[in-house]
Amino acid sequence: MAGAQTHRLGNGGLIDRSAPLNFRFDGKAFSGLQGDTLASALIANGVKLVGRSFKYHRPRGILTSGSEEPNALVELRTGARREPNTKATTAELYEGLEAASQNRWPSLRHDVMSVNQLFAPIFVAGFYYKTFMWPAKFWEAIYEPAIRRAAGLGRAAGVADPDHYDKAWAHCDVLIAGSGPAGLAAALAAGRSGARVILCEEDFVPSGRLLSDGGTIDGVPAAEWLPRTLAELAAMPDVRIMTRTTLFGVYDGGTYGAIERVNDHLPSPPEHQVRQRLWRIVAKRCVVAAGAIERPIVFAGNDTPGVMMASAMRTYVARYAATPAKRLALFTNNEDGWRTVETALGAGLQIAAVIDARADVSPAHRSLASKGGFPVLHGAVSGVDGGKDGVRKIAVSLTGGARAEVEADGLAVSGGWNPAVGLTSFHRGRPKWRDDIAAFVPDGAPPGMVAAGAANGDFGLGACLSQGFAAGAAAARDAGHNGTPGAAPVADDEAFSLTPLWHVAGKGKAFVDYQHDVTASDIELAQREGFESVEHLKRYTTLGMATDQGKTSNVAGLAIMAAVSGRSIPETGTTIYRPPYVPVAIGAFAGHHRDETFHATRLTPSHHWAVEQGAIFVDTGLWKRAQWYPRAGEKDWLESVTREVKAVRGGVGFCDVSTLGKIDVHGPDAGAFLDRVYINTFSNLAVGKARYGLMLREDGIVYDDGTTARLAEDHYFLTTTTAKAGLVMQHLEFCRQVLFPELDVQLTSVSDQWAQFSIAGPKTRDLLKEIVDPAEDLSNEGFPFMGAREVTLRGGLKARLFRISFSGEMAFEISVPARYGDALVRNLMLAGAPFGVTPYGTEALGVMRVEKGHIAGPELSGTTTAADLGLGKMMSTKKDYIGRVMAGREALIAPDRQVVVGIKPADKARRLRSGAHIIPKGQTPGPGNDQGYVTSVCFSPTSDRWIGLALVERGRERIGEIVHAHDPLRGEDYDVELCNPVFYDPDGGRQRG
Amino acid sequence: MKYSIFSLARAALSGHKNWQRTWRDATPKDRYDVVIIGGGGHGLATAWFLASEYGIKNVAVLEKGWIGSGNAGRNTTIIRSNYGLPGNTGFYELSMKLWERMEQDLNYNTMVSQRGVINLYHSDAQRDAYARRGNTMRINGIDAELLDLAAVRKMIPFLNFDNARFPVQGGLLQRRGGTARHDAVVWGYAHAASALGVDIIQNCEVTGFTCDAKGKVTGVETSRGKIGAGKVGMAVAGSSSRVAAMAGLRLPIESHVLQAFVSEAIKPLIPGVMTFGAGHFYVSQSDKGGLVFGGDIDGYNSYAQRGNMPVMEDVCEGGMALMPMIGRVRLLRQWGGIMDMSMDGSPIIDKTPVDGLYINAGWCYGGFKATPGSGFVFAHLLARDVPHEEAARFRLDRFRRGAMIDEKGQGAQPNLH
Amino acid sequence: MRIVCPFCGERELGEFTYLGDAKPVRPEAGASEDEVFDYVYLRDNVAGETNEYWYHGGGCRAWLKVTRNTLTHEISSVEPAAGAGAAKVGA
Amino acid sequence: MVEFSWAPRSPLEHALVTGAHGTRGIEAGVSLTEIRNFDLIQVMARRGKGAELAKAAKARFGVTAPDAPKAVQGKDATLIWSGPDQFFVLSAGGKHTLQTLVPALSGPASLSDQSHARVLISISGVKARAMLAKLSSIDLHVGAFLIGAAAATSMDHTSVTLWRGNDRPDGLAVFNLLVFATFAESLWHTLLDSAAEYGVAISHSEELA
Repeated sequence: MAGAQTHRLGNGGLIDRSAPLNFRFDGKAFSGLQGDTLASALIANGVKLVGRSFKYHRPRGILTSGSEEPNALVELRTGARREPNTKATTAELYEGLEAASQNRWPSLRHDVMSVNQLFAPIFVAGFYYKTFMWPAKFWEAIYEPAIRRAAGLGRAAGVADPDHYDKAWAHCDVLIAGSGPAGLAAALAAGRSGARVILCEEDFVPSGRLLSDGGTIDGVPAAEWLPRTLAELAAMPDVRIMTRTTLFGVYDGGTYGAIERVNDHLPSPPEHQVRQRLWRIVAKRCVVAAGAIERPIVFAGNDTPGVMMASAMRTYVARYAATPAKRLALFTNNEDGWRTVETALGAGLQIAAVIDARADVSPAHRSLASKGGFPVLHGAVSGVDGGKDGVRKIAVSLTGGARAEVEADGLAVSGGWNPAVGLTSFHRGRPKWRDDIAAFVPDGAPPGMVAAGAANGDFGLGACLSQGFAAGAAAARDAGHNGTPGAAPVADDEAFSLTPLWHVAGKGKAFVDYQHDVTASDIELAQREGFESVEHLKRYTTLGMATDQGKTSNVAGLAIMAAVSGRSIPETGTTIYRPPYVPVAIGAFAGHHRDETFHATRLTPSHHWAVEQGAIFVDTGLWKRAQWYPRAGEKDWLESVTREVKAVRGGVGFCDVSTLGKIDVHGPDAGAFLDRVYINTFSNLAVGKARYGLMLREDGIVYDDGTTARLAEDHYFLTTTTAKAGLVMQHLEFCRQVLFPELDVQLTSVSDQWAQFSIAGPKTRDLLKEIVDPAEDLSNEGFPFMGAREVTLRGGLKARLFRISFSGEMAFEISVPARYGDALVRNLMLAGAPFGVTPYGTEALGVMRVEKGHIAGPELSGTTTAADLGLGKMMSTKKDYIGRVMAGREALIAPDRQVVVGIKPADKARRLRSGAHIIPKGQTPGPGNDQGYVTSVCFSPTSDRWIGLALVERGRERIGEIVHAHDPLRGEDYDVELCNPVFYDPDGGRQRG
Repeated sequence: MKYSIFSLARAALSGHKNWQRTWRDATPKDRYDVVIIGGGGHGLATAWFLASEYGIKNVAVLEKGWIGSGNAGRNTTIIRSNYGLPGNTGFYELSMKLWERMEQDLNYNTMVSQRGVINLYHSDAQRDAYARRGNTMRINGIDAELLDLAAVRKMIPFLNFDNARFPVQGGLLQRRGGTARHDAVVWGYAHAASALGVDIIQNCEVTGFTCDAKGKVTGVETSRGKIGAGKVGMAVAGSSSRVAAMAGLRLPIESHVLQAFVSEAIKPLIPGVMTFGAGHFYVSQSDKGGLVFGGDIDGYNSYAQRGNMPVMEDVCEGGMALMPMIGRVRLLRQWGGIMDMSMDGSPIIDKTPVDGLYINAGWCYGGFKATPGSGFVFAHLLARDVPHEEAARFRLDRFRRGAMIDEKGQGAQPNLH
Repeated sequence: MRIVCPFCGERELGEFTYLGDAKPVRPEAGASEDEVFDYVYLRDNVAGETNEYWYHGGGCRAWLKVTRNTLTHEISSVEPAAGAGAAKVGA
Repeated sequence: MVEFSWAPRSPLEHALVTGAHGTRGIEAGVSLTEIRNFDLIQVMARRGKGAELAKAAKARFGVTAPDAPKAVQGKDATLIWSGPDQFFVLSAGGKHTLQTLVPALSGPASLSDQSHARVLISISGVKARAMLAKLSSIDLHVGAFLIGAAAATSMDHTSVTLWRGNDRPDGLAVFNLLVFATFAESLWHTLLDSAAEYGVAISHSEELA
C-alpha cells in the first residue's frame, strides 16, 4: 500500500476522499484522491523534487498549477502510451497512473548530468555558436551527437501510438474560452439572449480560479453561486460546456481549433473511443475569458524546489487540500499575492514572513500580519538556500540595504499577472502595454474576437463578471440574437496595487526561463552581443521556446532586456505569439487518417472479383488496381505478366479500365468547346465515332490525353487518364465557366457510373459475340475501328462499345452501368472460357502500350510538348486552343529537345531500367553530355527482350544509333540502340483487322 | 574577436563581460558601391562574398526589421543538393560545397550537420523518377544512393512498414544532405561580413528607388533617408514583387504561405531528414530535440505569414501515416513564411530590365539550402555583370523563351510547385 | 478561411481549390506571343485586396471570383464566374 | 450458349454487414441503412434555359425544382439541388429513368444517368448529428439544417450530396447521403469508425423511403 498523504489537509478541497487512487512516480508507490492532478497528489505526498532542467540539470519542483508549468514535466504512462513532457500540473490522476521524471541519469536525485552546472560559466547563451568548429569533421561525429543526447527532455515511446483520435466540427454563435467568472458570465448573457454557445474549459471542472479563490457573487459565496449558475447553463439546450478542452488557435473566417482530452483521465480509452478529439469550431463571435497567468520574479535561486507561484500555492491548498509547505513565506510586489497568505492561514499553515517589494502595505494586511504573528519585510528576496529537498532559508535584501533571513520550507512568489494574450495575438497582433498593471493586454484581436476580464487585464472579480457578461451579451447580439440577457452577476473588485519588480540583483543564477535555463545574465550577454531585438533575444538565448511557450518567462525576459538596453518595455515589444496555445498531440491533428485509412481507397467494379482471383493490387492515386493475376506455379511477377501479354496477343484478354476519368460533355456547343481544349478537332467527329485527343496546359506543355466519342450530336463522352481525372474535370469547368462562358455546354463526371473493360486480342470478336445480342453487327464494316455506340447485351442489358485499342490488338472497350461490372466480368470469364480468356492487370497493359510506343504517365511528365511525344502533327493550325501560342516559344520548338524514341539493349539478354540516363557512346558521362533518360521499360514477350521508351536529345533523328545507358545508382552501364518507339505491328493492321 | 573554445574559456573568467557585438550596428553612409536590399541569409551571404571573394567591401545590407526576420528565420533548416534538372543540380551542389566549409569560412558554428536526407518512394513510378534524379546527381558528381525496402527498414526501422495505405518501397538517399542552424547562418554571415567592413543596417525599410535621367538606378530611398548605390541587388524573397513594383517591374512570382511546425523537445528519435512520398510531410529533429516538420504550402496567395488548419492537419496526417510513433508527441509551435513561388518552381538570379538593379528571387520553399550558393553567384553577378556559370539558367527571360526549369512538371501554376 | 459560395453558402476552406489572380484576361485568338506570355506568366502579386479564382470542387463545382485581402485573408465579396449559373442568362 | 445473369451488385455489398456494430449493450445511437434500388438522373439546364427547365420539371414532377441547396419531395421523386443550374432526380428504381426523362426534359436540359455512380445511405438515430459532426463541416443543428435542406459538400475529402429527409416516426432527424460509388466502401468504413462509439444498427433496403 502506498504511503500516507502526509501533506493533505484534514478537510476541504474539491477532492473525493472516498475515492483513493494508487499511482507511481519514478517507480515509487503513492496514493492520491479522485480530483487530484498528478502535481497535487505529489504535493499531498510531500514530494518536492520532480524534474531536472534542460541544460544544467538543476533540481526542479512544481512551480504552477496549470498549463503554464515549465518545470514539473514527466513521462506519463509506459510502453507504447508513454507521453514525454507531460505537465504534472494538468495530468489528472487515475488509478494505476505511472509517471517518471525526465532528463536525468541514473535517477532524479542523483543525476550525473548535473555536472553540467560546473561548466555553467562556459555554457552561457549561444556558447555553441562560438565553438565546436574544429576540426570540421568532429561536429557530426562527436560534438553534435553528444549535444543531441544531452538535449531533449522526455523520451517518446518509439513505437506506434496504440490509441485512436478523431476530429469533429462544431458550430456556434458565441464561443467562449475559459470558464472562470468572465467566461461563465459571458455564457449566461449569450445563452439567455438565445445564442448557441460553446464554452471551452481546459480544466476537468469548470469555474477557473473561482475554485481556488472563491469570493462573493450576488451576495452569496462563490461555492453557492457556481452550482446555481452551472445548472442554469446546463438547462439551456444550446449552451454546451466542454471541459478538458483547450481552445488552442484561431484561424481565418471564425474557425477555431480546440483539443478535447476525451479519455486522458483514464488509464486507456474504452473500446471504440478515442483518446483525444480535435475540434474545428466555427463561431460567429468569440469571447476570450482565458484569464491571466501569474508571473515569477527573477532572483537568485528562484528555481529551488519549493518556490512556487503564489496563486498555485493557494490552488493546491484550497482546491486540492494539499500543502506545498508547512511554513511558507510570500514574496510579492502586489496586493493579490496576499490572498495566498489568507488562504494559508485559513488552512492552518504557518506564515514565516511576507516580503513585499512595495513601499506600502494596506492596513488590513498589516493587521493580518500582526494577528498571524509574522513579519512583513519591505524588500526583495535575493537568494534561496535549499536544494533538491526544498527551500530552507530565504535571504532578503531589505529596502534601505539591510539584509534579513527567513526560515521557511516554501516560498510563494507573485510578480503580478500577465493576461493570456495568446489567442488574441495569433493573427500576428501585438498586445499593448498597460502601466497600471505593468502587463501587456490585447490590442485588438482577430475579427469577431474580444477579450474579457483578466484576459483583458481587468483582474477584479466584479470586473470579470461585468465585462464577461457584457461581452457575452454583445457577442450574442452581433450574432443576431436579441433576447434579454437579464441582470449581470455582481461582485466587488479586489484591490490590485502593484509596483513592478522583474529582477532582483544577487549572487547565483536567477532564472527567467526555467525550462530552458535562461538566466538574467544570459539576457544581459545577448544584449551585449547585439541581440537586442526581442526576436533575436528569443532565438539566441532560446527564451520562451520551451514546452511552456514562455508563459511564465517571456514578459520578464523582455523587461530585463528593456532595462539593460535602456528602452522601455513597450519599446522593446513582444515576440510574435504563435499557436497552439498549449502543445497538442500530433496524433490529434491526424485523426483517423493514419495506417490504411490515411487516405480514402477507390475500388473498381471488378475489385472483389479480382480479390477472389488472387490478384496483386497496385496503388494508382487512390485506386487499387489489379496489377497482375498470379497463377499457381508462376515463380515471379514477370512470368505472370508475360503469360497475360501472350494470352492477349494470341487469344483474348480483358482488363478493368474503369479508373479512367469519364466526362459527359453535353450541349449544342460541345464540339466547339472540345475544339478549344484539345489541340486537334472534335467538332467534325461523326456521331458514333471516337477520336484520340491531346490537351495542353496554357503554357504549351502536354496536360492529358484520352479518347473521346461522339454519342449524339450534342453529347460527347470524354475520357482522361486515371491520374488526371479530377484535375481535367476542374480544368474543363474552368474553361466552361471562366474562359468560354458564351458556349452552351454542360459537363459532368460519369467516372463512377460506368464499369469499363478493355477486351483485346485476335479472339475479341469471338468472345463479344457470346456476350452481345446476336442482332448487333460487330464486323469490321458494321463496327469499324474507332467506332462507338450503344449495344444490347444478351439478356437485354444496354452497354456501350468503343472500338479502341491501347494494346495494339483487335480490341473493344465495353461499358456497362457500374453495378453490372461484377456480373460482366464473371460473364466474360464464363463466355470466354472456350477461348482461353485471360484477365490481365496494369503491368500487362503497360507492357503492351510500350510495345506499341504509346505514351503514358512517365512521358506525360509535365515538361514535354506534343512534338516531344511525336504528336506534333495533331496540333491544328486552323483554330485557337488552350496552349497554342505558348507552345510556339523558341525553346519549346528548339531542334535539340529531348523527344520520345524507342530503345533496345544491344545485348539482347540485358534488362533495362527506367531512370538510366542516355550518354553518347564512347563519352565519359558528365553534365555536358547527359542527353536524356529512359522513361518506360518492359520485358516484351513479343520481341522476347527488354524494350523501352526514352526521352533523348534529337532522338528521332538518331534512330539506329548506339548510345550508352548510364545508371550509376544501380551500378549499370550498357549500350542501347535508339529505335522506332512502335515495336509491335507498326502499321496498325492488327487493331484495324 | 575570434570565437573558439579558448576565447570562450577566457571570457568565462571575466564573466562574459567583454564580448563585442556580433556585428557592428552601422549608420547608413551616403553612398555604397553595392546596396543589398534584404538582411536575410541570401542578402548577408551576398555581401560577405562580395567582400571576401570579389574585394568589394563598400557594401550595405538594408534590412526592414531585424536581420533574419524573413524566411531565413522561419524555415525547416534543411540542406541538400538532390535536384534533377540542368540548372538546378550544379547550382545546389555549389551551395552544398559552401555549406561544408561554412563554419571555417565564417568562424561561426552554424551547426551544419550532414546526417542525410532520404526521399521515400512508394511506387514503381516514384522509384523510376528518383532513379532518374539520382543518376543526374551522380553524373554531376553528387552523392546519391537508391535504397530498396530492406535498406530503408534497416536505416529507419520505426516507419510504418506493416499497415500503411501507401507502403514505403525504398528511398533516394543523399548522405551529405542534412540541416543547419538557420539563425546562426544569418548571424554568422553578419558577423563575418561586418568584420570585413560591410554595413548591416537594421530597421531600414526601402521605400523606393532613385534613378538618373537614363533610368539607371542610382540608389534607394529608405525609412532612414536616401542611400546612393553603384548597384542595387534585391534579395527579399517573400516580398520580391512588392520591391520590384517600386521599380515598375512585374515578376513571374506569386507569394504563398508555407507553414512549418516544431514539436516539444524529446530525446533523439529521428536520425536525419526524411520526406514522405505519399503525402505532404518532411521531418528532421533539431539538436535541441524538437521535431521540425512541414508539408505543402497553403495554396493561396498570402502575405499574412500564418496558415490555416487544413494544411496543418494534412501535414500531421502525413506524419502519422509515415511514423505513427509520433502520435503522442505534441506540436509546440506553428508558423508561416511567405514564399516567392515562381512560375516553374526554380529561382531567378539575373539583371533586371532596369539598369543597375539586380534580382535574386523566386526561391519557392527551397531558399534556405541555397543560402551560400545564392550569395556566391549573386555576388558574382553584381561584381562581374555576367551570371556565374552555375546560375546561367536562372535567367528572368527563361519564361519568355520557354526554357523553364520545372522539376515538378506543374507549369505556370505556382501553388503546385 | 471560409468562403461564402454564392450558391452553397458559407463553406470551409478545404472544399475549395485556388487558381490565382482573376485580373489577367485570356487574350483573344490571334494574340501575340508577348500578350499571351503576359497573361500566363506575369502577376501583380498584390499585397492587399485582390480578385482571384477559386473552385468549389468539394461542393457545387462552381468557379468563383473572390475578392480577398492577401495581408489579412479577409474576404469582402464572392461572385460566380460568368459561366456559373448560365441557365439564368438571357438565351 | 452460356446463360448470363445480370445481377446488379451494390458497391457496398462486400462491406455492409447487417446487424450491430461498435459499442454493444446500449441502444444503437446511429442507424445506417443503404438503399439499393433507385434511379438517379442528373439534370443540367442549358444556357439561358433555366426558366424553361423549371416549367418542364414542374409539369413532370408536380413540384418546383430547387434552384438553391434544397431537396424537394415530389409525388414520386425527390429533386435534389446538386449545383448551379442542375439537380438530381431521385426515384424508386425504374420510376424516372434516363429513357423516360429525356423526352420530357432534354430540350432545356442535358441529362446524365448517375444511378450507378452513387450509393445512397440513410443516417439517423440520437447520435446521428454527433457522428456526422466528425465527417461533415456543415452545421446540422436542428435550427440550421431544416427538413429539405441539402448540401453539395465533402466528407473526409470525398464529394457527397447530403440532405435532410422527413423525420422518422419517432421524431428523429434523417440524413441522406449520396456517395460516389468507387469511394463508397472506403467511406462506409469511415462512417462505421465515426459511429462505433455510439453503437450502430446496420441494414439495407431495396426501397426508397
